[in-house]
Amino acid sequence: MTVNVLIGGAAGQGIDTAAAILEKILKQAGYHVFTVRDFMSRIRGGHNFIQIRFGSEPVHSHTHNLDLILALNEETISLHQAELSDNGLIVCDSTTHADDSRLLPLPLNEISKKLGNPRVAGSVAIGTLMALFGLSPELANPVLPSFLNEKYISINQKAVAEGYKLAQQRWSVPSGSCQDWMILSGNKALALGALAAGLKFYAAYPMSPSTGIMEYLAEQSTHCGIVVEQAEDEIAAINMAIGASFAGVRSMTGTSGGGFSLMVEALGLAGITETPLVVVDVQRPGPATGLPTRTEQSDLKFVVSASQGEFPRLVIAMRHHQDLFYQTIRAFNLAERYQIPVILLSDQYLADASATVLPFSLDNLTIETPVQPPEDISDYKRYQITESGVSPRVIPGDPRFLTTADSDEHDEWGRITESAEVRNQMVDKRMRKLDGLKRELEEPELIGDESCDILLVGWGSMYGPLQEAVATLNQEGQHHPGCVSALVFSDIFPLPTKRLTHIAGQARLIVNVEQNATGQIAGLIREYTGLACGRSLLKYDGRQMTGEEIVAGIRKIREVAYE
Amino acid sequence: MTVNVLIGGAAGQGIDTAAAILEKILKQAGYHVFTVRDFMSRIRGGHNFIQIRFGSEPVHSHTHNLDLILALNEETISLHQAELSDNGLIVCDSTTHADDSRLLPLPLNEISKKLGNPRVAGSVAIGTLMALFGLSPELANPVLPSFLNEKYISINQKAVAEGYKLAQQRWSVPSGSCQDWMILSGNKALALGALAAGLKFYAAYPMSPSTGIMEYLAEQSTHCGIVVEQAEDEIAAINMAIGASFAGVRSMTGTSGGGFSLMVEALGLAGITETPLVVVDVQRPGPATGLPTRTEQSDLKFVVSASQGEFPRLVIAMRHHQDLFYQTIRAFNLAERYQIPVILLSDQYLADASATVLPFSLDNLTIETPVQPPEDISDYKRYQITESGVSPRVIPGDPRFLTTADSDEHDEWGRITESAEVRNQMVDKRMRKLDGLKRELEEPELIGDESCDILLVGWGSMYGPLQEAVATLNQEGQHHPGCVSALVFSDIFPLPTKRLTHIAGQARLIVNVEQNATGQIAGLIREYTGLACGRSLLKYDGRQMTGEEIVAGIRKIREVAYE
Amino acid sequence: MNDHMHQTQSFDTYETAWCPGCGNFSILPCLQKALTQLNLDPHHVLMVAGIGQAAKTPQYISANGFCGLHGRALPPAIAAKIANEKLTVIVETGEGDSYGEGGNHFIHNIRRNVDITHFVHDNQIYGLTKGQASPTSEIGHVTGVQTNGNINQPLNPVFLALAAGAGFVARAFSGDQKQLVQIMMDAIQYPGYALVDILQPCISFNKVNTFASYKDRVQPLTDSHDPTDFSQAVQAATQTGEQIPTGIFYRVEKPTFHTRHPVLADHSPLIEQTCDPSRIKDLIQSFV
Amino acid sequence: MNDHMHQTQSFDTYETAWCPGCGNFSILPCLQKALTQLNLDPHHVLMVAGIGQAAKTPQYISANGFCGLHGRALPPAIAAKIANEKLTVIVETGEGDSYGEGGNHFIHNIRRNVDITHFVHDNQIYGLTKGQASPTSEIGHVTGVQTNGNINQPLNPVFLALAAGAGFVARAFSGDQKQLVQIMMDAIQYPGYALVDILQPCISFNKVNTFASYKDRVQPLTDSHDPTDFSQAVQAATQTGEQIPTGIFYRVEKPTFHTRHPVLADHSPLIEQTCDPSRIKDLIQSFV
Ligand SMILES: Cc1ncc(C[n+]2csc(CCOP(=O)(O)OP(=O)(O)O)c2C)c(N)n1
Ligand SMILES: Cc1ncc(C[n+]2csc(CCOP(=O)(O)OP(=O)(O)O)c2C)c(N)n1
Ligand code: SF4
Ligand code: SF4
Ligand SMILES: [Mg+2]
Ligand SMILES: [Mg+2]
Repeated sequence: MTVNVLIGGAAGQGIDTAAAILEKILKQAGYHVFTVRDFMSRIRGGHNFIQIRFGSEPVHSHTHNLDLILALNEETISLHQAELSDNGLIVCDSTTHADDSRLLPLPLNEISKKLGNPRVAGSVAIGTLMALFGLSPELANPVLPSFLNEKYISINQKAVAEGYKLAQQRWSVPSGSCQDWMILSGNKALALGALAAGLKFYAAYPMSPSTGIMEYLAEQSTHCGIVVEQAEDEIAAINMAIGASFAGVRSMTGTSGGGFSLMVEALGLAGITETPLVVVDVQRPGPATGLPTRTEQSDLKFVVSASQGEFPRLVIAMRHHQDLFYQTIRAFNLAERYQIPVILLSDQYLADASATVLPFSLDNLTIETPVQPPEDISDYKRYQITESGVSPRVIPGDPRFLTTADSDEHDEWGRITESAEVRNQMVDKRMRKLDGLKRELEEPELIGDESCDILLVGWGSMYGPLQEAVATLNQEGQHHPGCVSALVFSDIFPLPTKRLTHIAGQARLIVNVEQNATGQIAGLIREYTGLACGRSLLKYDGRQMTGEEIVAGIRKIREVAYE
Repeated sequence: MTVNVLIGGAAGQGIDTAAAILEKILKQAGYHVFTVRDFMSRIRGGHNFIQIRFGSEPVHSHTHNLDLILALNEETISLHQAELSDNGLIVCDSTTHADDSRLLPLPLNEISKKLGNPRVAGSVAIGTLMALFGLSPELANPVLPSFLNEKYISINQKAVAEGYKLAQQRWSVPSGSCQDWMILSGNKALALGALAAGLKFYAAYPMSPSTGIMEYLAEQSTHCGIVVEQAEDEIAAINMAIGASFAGVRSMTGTSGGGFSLMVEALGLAGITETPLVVVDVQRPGPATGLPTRTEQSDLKFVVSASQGEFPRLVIAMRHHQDLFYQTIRAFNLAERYQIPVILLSDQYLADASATVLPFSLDNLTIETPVQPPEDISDYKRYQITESGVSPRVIPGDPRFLTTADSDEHDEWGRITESAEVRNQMVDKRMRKLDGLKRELEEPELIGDESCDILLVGWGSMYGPLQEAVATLNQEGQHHPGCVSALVFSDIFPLPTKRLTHIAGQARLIVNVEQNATGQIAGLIREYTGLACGRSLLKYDGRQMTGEEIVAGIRKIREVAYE
Repeated sequence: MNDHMHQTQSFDTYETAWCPGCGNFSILPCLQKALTQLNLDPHHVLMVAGIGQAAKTPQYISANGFCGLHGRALPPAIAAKIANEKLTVIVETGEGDSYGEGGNHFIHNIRRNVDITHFVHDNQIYGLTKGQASPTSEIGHVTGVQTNGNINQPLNPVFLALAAGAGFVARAFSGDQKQLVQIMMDAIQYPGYALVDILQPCISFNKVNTFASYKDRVQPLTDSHDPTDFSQAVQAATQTGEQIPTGIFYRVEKPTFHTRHPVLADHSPLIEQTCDPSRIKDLIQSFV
Repeated sequence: MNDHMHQTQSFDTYETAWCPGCGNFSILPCLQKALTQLNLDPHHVLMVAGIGQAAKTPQYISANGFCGLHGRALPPAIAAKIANEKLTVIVETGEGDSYGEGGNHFIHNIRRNVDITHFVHDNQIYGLTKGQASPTSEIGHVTGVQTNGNINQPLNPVFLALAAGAGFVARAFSGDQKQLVQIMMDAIQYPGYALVDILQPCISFNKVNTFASYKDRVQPLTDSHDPTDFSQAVQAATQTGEQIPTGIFYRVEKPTFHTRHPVLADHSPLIEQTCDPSRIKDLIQSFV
């Protein structure tokens, strides 16, 4: 059982802090939590909302079936009351006008004014919600200090306590066991992964929804001894990251699609100079500026073939908060092992979503270092032709050898060449790195059974909704006609095809489920396996598909296919 | 019968002018001519060469089987003598040292010094070549003035006359009928197409091998009343072109892959603002700086999916000089008709190659103008939802209506929106333009018979070599096992699939023939038709495949397949 | 209700998405006033911007508008003016847009001197992306990214424009509307590229450069300032200390792009010129 | 034959692809001399460039080298210095690269003041692409693209650098090797971003700014020039007319990026710092 809470208000009303406090309290109470954020591209006003869903079992995504609405303005009610279950509640201030029998008007503002600060109304409401969920009021005390300026802590504690008195327990949700888990946003999980991987240099230009990565890294700059530099533009950002990596420190840049567009040329620079590089694209709807604060998965085809010419690259799509941490670490190691650019595809949905996860483990953490030339050689070749395609990488400053990189085609020593023969050798050498890379690709995760009638394929953040959808669809039993499984890709380019072709061989229909308009993974699958997705479920309005939407879509497809 | 002449020397020795004069003389003599240029990325020194091939029948591409070498330095001989036919000739200065029985040492330098200018040695050699080919010496007189500064004309005329005396006729090639045809480079053919299409504004940043387009347009700037502006970078270039187009004049930008990389973001700007735009990418080998003065076809996949988000675009690959003119005109009209960006893919091979073509015709030339809103409407919607997806386009300055464009998602009036409903409508509207566009795609040209055993597929500049290869391969007869046809795409994205699937259905094997390392069109074909290319002929050393290389490759494949 | 910007009769303004109290609210009516007082027709005005809070201005006034990419306001603006010189082209956008992402276009379009006007809402912060340092943020300014304080020297846009060769360079303050309207009118009327850097408080993210701090420090240039004297302009531009001079630092006429360009000077606007097909035929013939 | 740049003992130079007679040939040995006289180790020197004729310099001298993208020399250069301050980082590239395509990095890296040296071979033309106008080409300069003569005002790099806040700004001439070596040494030793704009004849494509025309006009700054006086620097930089002053226009120390950065100041080079895993564990714990 999960409970789904929506907190809505105008930008600037502080719903973000209220949500951050509440989700942490819920986690401290042991619940699994998944929070999604829906912001407008403005600083004040407009309508923003946050949905916090919690329960005793893992929660993978959001849903539109609301149990409780905390409305900081009237618009929140009119926009969302239709999604509220019949026995749901709308918590709002007593002055709120709304025609809904589920309204629970409370003196939130009055209390906060009495306490001496009208801005603590949110905390009053948090107290009320805690009461409604039957949580112990003490749970708030250790949480508040992490989100509030010291001087405001005690007044907010009082506010919570006052709010607690306003209501009685209404829901009783069995507790989970997440007290000792983490709760954090996707952007922070990724940033943490980079730090764990030994990141030393991050250059970026602010761009929603990627800025959170830069902000978190900057916050930890002195704690971890890393340099975070705001570049004058994204071209500078990626070229800086390449320069730092060339000079021997782990480096990364991050942006959204528009900034990635400006990084395209330098991606090829990393390719031809064989400089390890990690680039994050936190996707949002395009084209161009598009919908800056919303979500989409429409950069896949773009990033797999971005930049002139041909060179190996790895693209990893982030499915959930675990990926955001562990795949980021892996990205740094693969970038180093193959001396290639690795692109991490995240999106606004994941970036701004917070989730409860088991504390990240550093136990199996290894950090690869550049392959070195043999000790005894005298003639060091940075771009030595090797069977693996990977050549020794000496860092400038090494007293044994000098090292030269060039964006022009070059010979084994890194000197410019126009020789057709050397050109062939160099292209082949670089491309050979794909052989090794392909061998260590991770196959997509299977949700459901290997044998299924309908195989859903998705990638990245579609993981959570697909997880929910498969569970619902197979309530009717896995092994009846029209039963469903899903494959969700994280390693996505080069496309790992083994598990897909194996399972697809037995399925009657493949349906790609994507947050874009053209069905991009279906195209990749067709190209690299010949398999055709017979149907698609696509969404591109900037709002992430829910499990229920997938369920409804698949039921319709099933009706037609199995009528 | 064709004769194949190579002129070689160091950069700065003037082989370019000599070749330009010679090819024009040959055309004036009635021959079909095809000239290719092989330059190093340096201004002086190194080794450059030009190959002029001519004959009585149309010549579509180059070949490595040389009949005559004009060597302005010794390196030319050592590098190319192996390609010279046994009864070929090496024309060189008397002082040249080389061990080759085919040497024809002549006092080129001595004569030019005697004439008073050591730089006319090339013209002396031209005279000699004219004699060897049995051309009338008068043919040079009308040609020289177009390539030389007035004060040097007469001395060069004398030089040609002197050179003429040095040799006797050796080849007798039946004449063609090209006296009244044009001979021009690919870059100029494209520029001419743009001018014919009504180009008014061209912004670009110099980049080999695209600079010739800008230079020719600049040269004609006052003649045709157009503005050619050198931008500070490629980002500025494309954003200028978009601004000019928005303001109502036909505009274009051009570059090579590296510059295109910087234009990627603005491609999406044209997409979402629905501003007509023509962008030329004259391809060269990548990644990054790569081989700046050489050829490749490795930007196809890049340009078909460049830029974040999704929007319709058209990609046209240039097959030959006719395409460079007529497809450019068509590109402007389709850009206007669908209000989309159109990308023209050329490459260094075509850009620098000169060819004889029938004079371009302006007879069927139409120039589309923006669709206008109905006269009687009062509420003008720039982005009106229409069935075709195309909306009326008013130009700023129109006293009836104001017009607003935004890179953010917008409503029918061009105002920023975050509405999910409007977002869906707008994506759908834009994407609907593809329906119309797809209906007017041109199918690939078929070389050979519809029924074939082996179907070669190529695109763009692979046309000439494929034309030659199919002719040679089918000398053995079209209808025997292993007979070959070729499909060569010009409209390439969206991929026209009708003719391909029709012919492929009957072929035993499809072989993609491309100037790149990864077989890019094979990927597109697989994705959009499911057809797999069983074999590939790929080259990526910066030098264009010849017909013979294709023939050899196909023969090998045939041996294996039909042993 | 006409909320769709089809008002071709007058420069109406529309509902904005700015924060209540933002300095942008003072600038928009000044623009409206300047345009109205200059008797321009809305349909002959093209407002161009990149992306940012200030860059939304073209969405809020009834004129033609083009909001392009972040940092890329100037290239389409000058190209539109080249295409059709009858348009009054005004770029109105943020300082991050103009000097940060768009810095290269800034210096090179000063070189071109196309007759456009460039109003920069300089709030010394990235507003729309929630408060990172901008090219004009002061040393030590703490933000969510500059967590230990900005360590990069701020640009001085007025001085930079002078050094790059601009013929009209001014600074204004959103809080002095009278001066701002006048400078805006002068800038629009100036034949060539005109820069007005407008100090604009961002109440949401810039707690350092507040309305009060500007108000206390801005100081209009006195009558003794001779805007045709380059060295006076440089001196005023490099003035450091408590006072921030405002006004027109420099104004001299220089040949514009249009007057220097053989196809544009003394000709009808490019959009009205047509190339006779016979000229194309000549070119075709030249290759025969 | 050691043609592979593994000479870690001395700054050897290699065969070039430049045109015989090119001004670049005078600059390369000056660089070699400056590096040698400064007693630097080749393996501690990193030469960085973009793309162009001048940008091939790192290919021609035995040191570490990074030739990146056209216009993008500065970003990797400053990042390499941030990564490892033990490296002497020298950017050596063309003026098209530095001020044209790379103009935005130019002004913003002056703001950062990372301790690198920037030598610009300023031949007032795009050499490698065969002779188009560059940001410093003069008005009226006719080229294959500027067929009616360049109409965009040239940039004055020295003045621009001063206006953007550079602490070391110099101009030199490839034909005055003695002065050039000395300026190069001073620039490399200057703690912070140092710009040297080096006038360099391009014999193949620039027939306007020839060796002779430079030779006649360059004029070393006299001893009376005080390089710590900003207004003198501005005055020298804006000097118009027949003479082109050369020398160090301005030299004052300013806090560098490294001295201002909490992670870099008074610490070992970034590349030698390691983050204890316990610190990551702390962060993980902070989310529990
Ligand atoms: C290529 C690209 N990079 C980054 C962004 C994100 N972005 C939007 S506005 C902005 C900064 C705005 O600052 P400024 O120009 O000063 O305007 P303000 O909001 O302060 O008025 C940024 C970084 C973007 N839209 N596109
Ligand atoms: C993105 C990109 N645009 C354009 C080019 C082509 N290009 C190479 S060098 C160059 C200009 C070089 O001029 P400059 O920097 O002054 O160097 P020079 O050759 O004069 O020494 C250009 C435009 C390129 N390599 N990459
Ligand atoms: S964020 Fe700042 S600049 Fe933007 S609208 Fe709000 S106050 Fe104004
Ligand atoms: S083109 Fe000019 S700059 Fe380049 S090498 Fe030749 S002379 Fe030197
Ligand atoms: Mg700002
Ligand atoms: Mg130059």
